[in-house]
Amino acid sequence: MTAPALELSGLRKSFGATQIIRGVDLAIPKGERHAVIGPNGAGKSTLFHLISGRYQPSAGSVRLRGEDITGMAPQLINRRGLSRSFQVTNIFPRLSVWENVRCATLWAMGYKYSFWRNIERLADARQRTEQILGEINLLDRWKVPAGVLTYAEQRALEIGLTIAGNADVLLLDEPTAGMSHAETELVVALIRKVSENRTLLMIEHDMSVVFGLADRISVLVYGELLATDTPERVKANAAVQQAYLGLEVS
Amino acid sequence: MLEILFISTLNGVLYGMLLFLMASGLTVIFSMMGVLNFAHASFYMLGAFFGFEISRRIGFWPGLVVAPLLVGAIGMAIERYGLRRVHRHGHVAELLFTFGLTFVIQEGVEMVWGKLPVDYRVPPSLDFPAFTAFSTNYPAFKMFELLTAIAIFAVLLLVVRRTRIGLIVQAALTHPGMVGMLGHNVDRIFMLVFGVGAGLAAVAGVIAGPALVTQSNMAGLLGPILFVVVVVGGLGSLGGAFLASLLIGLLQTFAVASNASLAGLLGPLSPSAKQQVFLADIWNVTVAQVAPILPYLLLVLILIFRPRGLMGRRES
Amino acid sequence: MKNFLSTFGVWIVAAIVAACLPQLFGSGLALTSMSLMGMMIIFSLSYNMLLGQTGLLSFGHAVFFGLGGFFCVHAMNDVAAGKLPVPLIVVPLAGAAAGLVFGALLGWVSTRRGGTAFSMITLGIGELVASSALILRHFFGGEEGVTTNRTDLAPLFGLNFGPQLQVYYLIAAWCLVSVAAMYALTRTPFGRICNAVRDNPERAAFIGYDPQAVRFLSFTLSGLFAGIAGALAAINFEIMNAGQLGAAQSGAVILMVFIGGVGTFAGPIIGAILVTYLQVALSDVTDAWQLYFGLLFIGMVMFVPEGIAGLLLRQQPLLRERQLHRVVPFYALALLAGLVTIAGLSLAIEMANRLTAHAGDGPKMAFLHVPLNATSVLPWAIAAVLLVGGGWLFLRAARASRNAYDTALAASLAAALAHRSNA
Amino acid sequence: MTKAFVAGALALCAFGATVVPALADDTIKIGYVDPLSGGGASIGQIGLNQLKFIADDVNAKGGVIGKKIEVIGYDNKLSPQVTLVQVQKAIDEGVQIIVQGNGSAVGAAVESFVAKYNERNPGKAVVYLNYAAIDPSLTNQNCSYWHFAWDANVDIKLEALTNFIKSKQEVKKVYLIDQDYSFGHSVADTVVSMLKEKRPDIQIVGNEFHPLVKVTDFSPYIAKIKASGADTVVTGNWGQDFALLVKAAGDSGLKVNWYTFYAGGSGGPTAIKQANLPDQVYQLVEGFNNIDYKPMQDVVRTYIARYKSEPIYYPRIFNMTGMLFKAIQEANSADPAKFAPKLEDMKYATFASGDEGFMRKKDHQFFQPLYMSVFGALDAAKQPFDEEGTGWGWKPSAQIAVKDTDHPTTCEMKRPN
Repeated sequence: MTAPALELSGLRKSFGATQIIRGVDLAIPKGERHAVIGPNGAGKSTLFHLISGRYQPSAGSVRLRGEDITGMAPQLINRRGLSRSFQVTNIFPRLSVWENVRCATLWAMGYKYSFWRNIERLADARQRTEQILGEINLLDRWKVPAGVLTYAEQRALEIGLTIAGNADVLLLDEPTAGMSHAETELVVALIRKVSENRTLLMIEHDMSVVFGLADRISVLVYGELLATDTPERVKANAAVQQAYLGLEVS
Repeated sequence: MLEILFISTLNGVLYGMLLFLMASGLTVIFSMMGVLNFAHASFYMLGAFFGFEISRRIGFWPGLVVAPLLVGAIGMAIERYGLRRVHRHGHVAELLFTFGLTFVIQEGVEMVWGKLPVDYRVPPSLDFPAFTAFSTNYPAFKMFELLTAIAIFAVLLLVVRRTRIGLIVQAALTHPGMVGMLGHNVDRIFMLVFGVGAGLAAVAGVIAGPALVTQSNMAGLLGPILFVVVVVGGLGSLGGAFLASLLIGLLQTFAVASNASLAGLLGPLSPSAKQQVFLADIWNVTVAQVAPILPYLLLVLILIFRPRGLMGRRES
Repeated sequence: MKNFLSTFGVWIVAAIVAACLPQLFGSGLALTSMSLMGMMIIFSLSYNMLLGQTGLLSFGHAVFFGLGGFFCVHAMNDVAAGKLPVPLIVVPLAGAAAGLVFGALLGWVSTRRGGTAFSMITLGIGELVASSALILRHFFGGEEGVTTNRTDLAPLFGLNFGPQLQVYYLIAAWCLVSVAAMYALTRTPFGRICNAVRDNPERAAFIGYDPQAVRFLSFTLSGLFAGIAGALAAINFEIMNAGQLGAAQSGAVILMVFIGGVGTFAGPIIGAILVTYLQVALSDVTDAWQLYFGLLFIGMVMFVPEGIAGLLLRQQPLLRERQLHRVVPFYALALLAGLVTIAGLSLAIEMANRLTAHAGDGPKMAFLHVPLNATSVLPWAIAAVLLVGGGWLFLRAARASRNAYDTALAASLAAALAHRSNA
Repeated sequence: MTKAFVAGALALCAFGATVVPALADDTIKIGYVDPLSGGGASIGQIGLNQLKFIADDVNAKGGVIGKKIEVIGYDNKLSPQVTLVQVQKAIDEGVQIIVQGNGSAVGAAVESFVAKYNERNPGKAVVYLNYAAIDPSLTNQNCSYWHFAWDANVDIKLEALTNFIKSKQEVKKVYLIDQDYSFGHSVADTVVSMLKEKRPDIQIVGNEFHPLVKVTDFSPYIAKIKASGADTVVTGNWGQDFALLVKAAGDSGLKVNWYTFYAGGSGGPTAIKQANLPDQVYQLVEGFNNIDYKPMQDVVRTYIARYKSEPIYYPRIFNMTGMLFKAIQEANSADPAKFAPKLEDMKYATFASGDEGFMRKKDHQFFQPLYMSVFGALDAAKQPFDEEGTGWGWKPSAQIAVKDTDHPTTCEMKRPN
């Protein structure tokens, strides 16, 4: 049997005396679209930070396709094929849209720190950049500095940066947050398209998005996984309803 | 042995407090506005010259009050009409603005007071030895310096910890932006902070002027030692700056007292002088010789191994 | 052919201009100044690799300039002493190597962090190296520094590089090569990633790049070019001393880069030329030049923070859409008013200077060759009127220029849109 | 209103452009290359003032060989590199006599530049007159035909100093404290070796170096001097490093004799007075105001009356210009190639006392009587000049005859054919 694409075991994180993540076990098989839901402050973003290397776990381990990546630096994890987006837009504001995406393609294309190649002559990077700009619908904005894009455009660029490196495990942190209904639909279609043949782990608040996209759903409450199951069963799970609805109402 | 220990400690503390006196204003500005104020030493110099001018007309004590107020007012004016404009272009621009200011202030001082040192004297009321230890005199003026430094530290600490303004400023330290949203006039706070910082520099100038040399190049000669104090202490920490001043004072004083060198330490292992003619210099340097540059070494080491500084709460 | 020209045309033109300059400015001073500008162009571009490209504010960049120079001087002396057949023209490689090695060494220490921590580490390292240079007297030659004689090296094609003209060509050649190399570097994957790290180091890590490694590489390469600049200084002056790696030199390069403009490749070049010119010329006109320098600098930071190159760049869309005529009269007016203000200001400064710093020379003086008496009221009144009137006019003209610029820009954008829809 | 003034300003500019400064061939241009701005200017400006003072005086009397003397200041910001640019500028403007003094680094740069320039540009000789750079290398291994030095170099000064100490039996324990750079090291090394030879009974109880202008608090150094039991301190310190050193000594009550070279530099007298160390600080100089020699004192009075705010001057600049003008007259030419030979071996009655000195041909070093002076309260009748308004002044302690300043040179001078 092949190892899961992503496997968390006994993952914990505390800041001082406060425990934010209290022992998370989760295995995501290759090719699955997996959503993490949960109330505000449940620790969803912290969980992403632990997986992607932004924070060091206090205990437990993270495995990527069976390889232990616990506590590795973000760039090392990224080079192993795990890419993530951010809840708060995190792009290169003074670079043009084109350069933003192209930069994100470079490492995976093998250009690394190359300081002897003319970047304009790298046909493969150009094609890949064009393709991604097409996918995220920003082709006609390629010249504009990323800092002056509209919010929705920046969110699209954020996804573009995440997928540009061709990682096979994608972590998307609230990709549709703050978007109008129409914009959300576009993004969902985009996510559906880019996550084909990839493993996707996403945090999402919009339940229609979650139930429309996810193969399985995990519910994170107070740093613990309450349930991990198919959308239908999670919907029916009493504990989830209790915790979730209780919190939502109060 | 005891004598060296005692005298070195005492000298170290005195020097450390002089450093804190000079650096306190810089700490205040650096911590609260994030501005690397290169003109700090220039305000210090202005303080010394204003103090000199007032002390020879009216007296030292009025100078100690009036000169810092004047320099503080100049500082506020500079913040209001210059620095504030530059603020939105970022910290590099602010820093370069203060850098340009140093030229202007120096040239201005040269025009008014000339380029030669002025005869800025210790006030007669403090011109006597306070006590004698191991047949070395300790002048009363140095004790006054020490007490002023401690008083400034205490007052600043009280203001920051106990008053409303202090609380706002402290909040601005960790959550800049938030304070503005809460309806406080951040502009006015910054202007005040810059004025206070400049005024503190002037206090140091008024007091250090008679003890050191009051001359139009005194700002330049001070060098970046005060930045060392602020960074080693930790950004945003008055206590850290205080501690760093003491540490640097003691480090330097004890280093001067030592005659150790690599050659002396390793003795027979030394490479033959002929073989290693370039290394010979390193080999024979004594700790005392390099004492005044040790703070810079400390700065580099601290930033590598503990970038928060001694007592800082966040990375600079 | 067209492709070739569009790639190399600029460089060919630059080479021709550099070759012809001595025909226009042939005096000894002009040649020395242009040589100085050549090395400073390399130095400030190398600094902009840090500040402009990678977002690293270093306070100790002169360390590499100085070390490059010292290694070059020693290399020259060794080559001359050993009668080695190494021509002078390749000796700057010694400086480059020194800059590279020390860039790597000190970069390893200082680039672990960006931001203020980096700045402060470079400040500390700068002080340490400058102080050590006085202590390590054998290598750095103590206070006098190390001297050399460039004509002692083997001549190349009959050139012994004694005359300043030959040195100028040597420096110009190295300058062109270095500028081209640094320009090429901005157009590589590494160059782009430097920009990414400047904008957002954290995000750079999440696209696979180690920000620390990027900073380190940038620092090291920038050390290499600073080393070349220092080596050229050593060849030009035939002397190297500890002052060259001190804070003054580090400060000068920050000024050049900032005045020229951090955001563009051409900015540091403009800054290097302008500041070097001012350094050479201003002290002849007035000995209060530091005051003017400080005021110029404050003015630049306050009113033109994007630097001269940035200011020019802003006119580009107007130029392209032929809207420049809308703003030029306002610019001319502002310039005129500015000059009047400066005249008033400097008249006041010079008279004050005469009465204070030069009291021994008496109150009779000349300003712009006009004789006057600094103690009489009239020149002071004129100065005040020029200053206040010019200043008032300047502020108005500046505001009008800004408005005119905005309208013209809007017009250009509209024109550009119209072109596109037509096409 | 504004328009009128704009027009006025324009008219002024236009007027200025038409008045081209009259270029006259009948002047002898002296290019003074020293710091005229920034920190170093406090000393650089004094030399320029003095040269202008001398030039005005000479011009009033009709100039030299019928030509007026024109002194042009070039600001070198105390940097050797800037100096070379300024020397180039001066040469472009027709200067063939370069005067420089402050900083041995600058001196070395000028000396080597002028030598190379003359070699590479035959027929346009430029001469470098050095009034203050005293590193021995300038007149030893790096000596040049085109360089003349009027200040006694470090070796000569120390020869004189140790000859003076030789006779002072009360000196038993000597402490050396110097700035950590080549000048400081020359002072320390030479004093140690010369004393060993001349007064082997003297103990060197300390030999300290501290970084150049980096020390703010000298108390720890004073504590060390005190602990060593020294009765005499020899220091080459100047500027702030000297002032802070004696102030710290005064504060802690250290009672020793100080032998110095630059205590009289700007700020030094003020510091000694503030430290209250009367008759304890000695300075080795080639002349000072209170030497009882009327011609010198008359000139000094006129000078001080003109430069009230900076009444300091260098006697050696009077020697230098006096000898320069004499050489020009003897050669009847202002061309350095012609008058330089006249300077060699020239004998000259020194400005400070009228006693004779000479320019040694072998290394172009001027030898002159030196004086040990001591700083303290003055005898108003005989000693009219105080320093920096302190009420104290330099008083004679001893004259060191020319023969006691003799020091051999290793110079092997390349002479033009």
